[in-house]
Amino acid sequence: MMKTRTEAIRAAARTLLEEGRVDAVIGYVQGTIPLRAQPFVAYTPEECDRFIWSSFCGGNLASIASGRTDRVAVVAQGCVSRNLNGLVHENRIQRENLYIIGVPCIGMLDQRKVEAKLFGRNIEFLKRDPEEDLGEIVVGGCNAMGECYEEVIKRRDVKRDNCYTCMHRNPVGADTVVVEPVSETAGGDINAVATPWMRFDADRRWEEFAKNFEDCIRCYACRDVCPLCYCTTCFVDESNPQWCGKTQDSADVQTFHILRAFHCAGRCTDCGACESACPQGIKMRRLTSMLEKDVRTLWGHEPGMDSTTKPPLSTYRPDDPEDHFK
Amino acid sequence: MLNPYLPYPVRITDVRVETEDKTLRTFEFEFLNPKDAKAFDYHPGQFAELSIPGVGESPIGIASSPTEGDRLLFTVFRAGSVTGRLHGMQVGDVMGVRGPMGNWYPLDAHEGKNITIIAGGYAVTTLRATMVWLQDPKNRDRFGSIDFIYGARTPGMLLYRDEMAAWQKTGGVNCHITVDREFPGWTGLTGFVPTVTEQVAPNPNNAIALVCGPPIMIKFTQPVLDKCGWKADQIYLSLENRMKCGIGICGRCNVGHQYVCKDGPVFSKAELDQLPVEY
Amino acid sequence: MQHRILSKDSLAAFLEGLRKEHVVYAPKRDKKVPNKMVWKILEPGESPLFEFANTDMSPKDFVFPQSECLMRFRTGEDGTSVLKPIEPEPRKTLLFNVRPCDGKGLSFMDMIFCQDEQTNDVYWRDKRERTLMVGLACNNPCPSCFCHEANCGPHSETGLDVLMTDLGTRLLLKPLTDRGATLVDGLPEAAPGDVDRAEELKGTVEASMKPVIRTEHLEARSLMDAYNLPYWDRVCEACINCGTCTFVCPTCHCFDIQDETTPDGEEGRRVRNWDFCMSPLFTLHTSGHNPRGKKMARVRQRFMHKYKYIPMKRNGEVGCVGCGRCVRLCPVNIDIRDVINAMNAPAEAKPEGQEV
Amino acid sequence: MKEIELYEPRIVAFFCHWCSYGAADLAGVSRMEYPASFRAVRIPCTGRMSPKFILHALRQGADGIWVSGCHPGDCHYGTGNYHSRRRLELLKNMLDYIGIEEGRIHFSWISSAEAEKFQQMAIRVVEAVRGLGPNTRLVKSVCSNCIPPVPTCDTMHECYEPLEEIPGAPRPNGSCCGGNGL
Repeated sequence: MMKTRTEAIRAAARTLLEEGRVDAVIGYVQGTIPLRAQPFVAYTPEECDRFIWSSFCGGNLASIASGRTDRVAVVAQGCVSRNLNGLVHENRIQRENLYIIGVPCIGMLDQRKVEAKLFGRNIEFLKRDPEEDLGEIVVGGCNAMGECYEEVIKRRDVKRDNCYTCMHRNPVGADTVVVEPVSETAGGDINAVATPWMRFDADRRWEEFAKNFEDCIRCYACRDVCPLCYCTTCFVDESNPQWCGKTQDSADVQTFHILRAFHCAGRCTDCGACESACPQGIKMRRLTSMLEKDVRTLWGHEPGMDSTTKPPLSTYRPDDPEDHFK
Repeated sequence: MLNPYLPYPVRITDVRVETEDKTLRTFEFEFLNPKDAKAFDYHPGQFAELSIPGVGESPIGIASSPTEGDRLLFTVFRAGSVTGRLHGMQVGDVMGVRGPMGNWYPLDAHEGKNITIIAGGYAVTTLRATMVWLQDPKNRDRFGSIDFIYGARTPGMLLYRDEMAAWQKTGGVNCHITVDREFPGWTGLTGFVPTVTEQVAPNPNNAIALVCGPPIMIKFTQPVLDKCGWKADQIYLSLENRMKCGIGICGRCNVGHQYVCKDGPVFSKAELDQLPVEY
Repeated sequence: MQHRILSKDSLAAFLEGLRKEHVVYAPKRDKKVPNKMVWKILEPGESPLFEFANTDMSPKDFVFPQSECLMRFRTGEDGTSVLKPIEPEPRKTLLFNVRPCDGKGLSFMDMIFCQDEQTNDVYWRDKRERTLMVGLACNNPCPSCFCHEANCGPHSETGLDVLMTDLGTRLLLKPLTDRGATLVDGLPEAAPGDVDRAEELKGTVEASMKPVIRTEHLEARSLMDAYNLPYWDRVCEACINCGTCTFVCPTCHCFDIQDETTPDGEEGRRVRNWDFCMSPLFTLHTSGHNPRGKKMARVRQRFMHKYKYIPMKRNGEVGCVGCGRCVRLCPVNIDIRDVINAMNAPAEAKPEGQEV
Repeated sequence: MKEIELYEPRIVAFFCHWCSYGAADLAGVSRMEYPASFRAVRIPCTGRMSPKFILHALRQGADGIWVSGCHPGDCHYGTGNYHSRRRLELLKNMLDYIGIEEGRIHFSWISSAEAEKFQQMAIRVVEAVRGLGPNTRLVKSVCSNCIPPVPTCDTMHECYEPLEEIPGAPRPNGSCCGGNGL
């Protein structure tokens, strides 16, 4: 019988540590509440038995591996493996210190969407998740009065936005792939949905943009969870000159989001960690997906497909398009 | 109802360049409103937030002693945006002072004792205040002998040199002023503060020590004091940490459960031994 | 004070009465993010929601806004600029359906913002006294809540002006302060049966909350022992050092003060903004030295502050009300309950050297 | 229409030291007329151009931005303008996408000999921005209406009407919030 992803990850991680090929394995363990998974660094083979794979591994483990100098193995689906490739290119990790445990991914689910479907009810357990694509999950729970429920939810209704249009569900450049590959794309067309505001005029686009980010509380979870954001001092933290005020003024909030997205341009693998991390449910991908679409059209680049190609903004071609230059 | 965030408006009445590299200046302030001067009731060891509208605030130890009357002095090292702007200000300019803040050297609680003061670099400011306070006729007789050990990198980096010379002459205090190395024209002591402390060998009997200086100085002075037989509860240190509110709310200057701005900046060595080294 | 009863049918009229003197806010479902509850003005004709866990953001923002202008200045003709405090807004706010944990949260923060004559935050105090809270007892605590173990509880009354208990078609209102009594004045008095029913509910709900945290060893443990637990090195591995936990927390109160000016520098303001201990900038000295330069030190600070430093300073009161927001919203699911238990666990290893 | 014609836009222009800045000079000494609505900032190379500069200018109230550098292939440093070309193309697309009008941001290649092109470009940039009117987007406002005006009182005490004492209000410490007669 085919091993489940969880079993396969545990086995691979255990072997690596037992054979001494890595010093640590970075993966997920079951979160303390049902629709969450917690990043975890295992240093001993025994700790590997805590690893799991679920539909709520929504962070990005590449950011935990980033900057480490010991030999690490990282459990990585398509997007995370591409981030790791990018980080190798940017010298954040040495390739020889990195072992990618590839996990073909059927897409992550958005806990916000699940919670919205069960609004007002406690979610205490999650079943039938997520080894094969069963097409549905089961969640349930009880209230204080002891009244319980169980509900079947279709996966396709509650997937994370970026997972509908994933272009690389299988890991890229993995050292080992623990289960059979899945179909490479999720079926959705990213180019069709990347720029939802494009059809509006400038005034309306500004309105949509402003509305999209109005709830931001500037906790910087999107920045901190992102494997691309590893600057020692982020531009928002610079004080001399101060590029961006620290208040809740819309101009400050917007400056932060514009520049953060721009700094990731040409390197973003659309992993969706920023949106998963956001406590306010803000859709940062409205900006990053637009930029990545441009990167594809202008320079034909897809981030993280290997660890040697330079990101598009650190290279050039003499015949690059220059529509905006007079 | 007082607004604890509202600085008292003050005018700069004097600016003095203190050191040869011009990184330290002493500013003298007068309050625009006389009633503020009365409200600004402070003790040696306390600090205040120097506040420049449009730039921000910076916590600085008060270099003057309340015994000097209305003279309010701050000696400021040019480091960041507030102190940088302050160094560009001139006599007559108006800015703000918020304070006084924090606790002070517990001199009154140690009446009758000998005092040893050990200072390094520009940390000497609040200890200058203490020295002036101690030498005030009202206070001098309440304490025993006073030893003042102070060191800087070069003679040109010594703060308050003229005053110290005067103290030595008239105040009945023993000043041990040192610079790191031999310098042409320098006839005083040479060597680092810990070495000089070892030579002076302050007697711990019926005495307290006030120590303020860079971490490296404190690190090497401590063993010397230990060797001389000083106990942790005889030694007082003054800490500094990043601050904003200065009144124990905003949360960044804490060392363990103590806020440097409100519970400090003066702590005894015995207290600090029970706290993490987050300063 | 006498309990009152309010039928949900006559709620609209009651709220209309409240609106005469107050701006009434209540938790509503967010339009953009459907699982999110937000504090919004309750418009006339709108009925408040009773079936919800809690808002994603605590109502501390009403008293301690994320960005608050404290002072302003304008450079005068003589070239001097003097800061002047802003004038407070006279409006009164009423928060309807506040969860007891959030009432307790604000009441906890009174202790921080108003400590003594010197530490008396007039901006906090002013808005706090203009904000009334009508609480809604929790009849269905969610699995991430642990208020019953954080000096609070699903029917806790601290900090609220009125506590309402949902009895199905009717609400039982218990006035807790004189202000609260004025609000409910005019409503019919409750029958003893209703009061008993509310007590019974309280018992059922409290019983349904399982014990999850232990703090007895932590209380006895010295500050330095807790500080030097080897556990800190592990918990920080997952943490991304964002500010989510602190910003959603009803008791986190750290802030930053910033000056802003117009491009010509002629006019400006001093603003205070929420700040968070997870940011390296929080403690960074101008010299470049950082007392909490490592991620581990910053993660430790938050939990130590809540469960060791505050209890040491404030007679055992913890800096946490058990609302579970950080548990639900932490991007990497660092669960404060696990951390507390780890802090409470008897030490295995000898304390290691302090971090400098 | 008249009002728009009267309006003088504020434009921040970033000129490469090696070419466009020289072109501005040349246009000047050649007595060519061009509008004076922009403030020139000299940069060592367009490769130095950071998106932060553009956003910072907009935040500070600039109505338009103009970046000009050496023709591709002529960069003093070899490849600076090739790199900035990619960056600025992308940035402009993005700013356009979020609703910063297309006509506010302008880029050009002007060598130090092309005084005439400089003149034409200057006219073109100023007219385009003038046509759009003042920029309100992304502008950081310190003195907007949302913030009350500078008060006249000196102390909080004068600012506040005395607060009513609310005896029942919960005060765990009891000491200062309302107590002590403060």
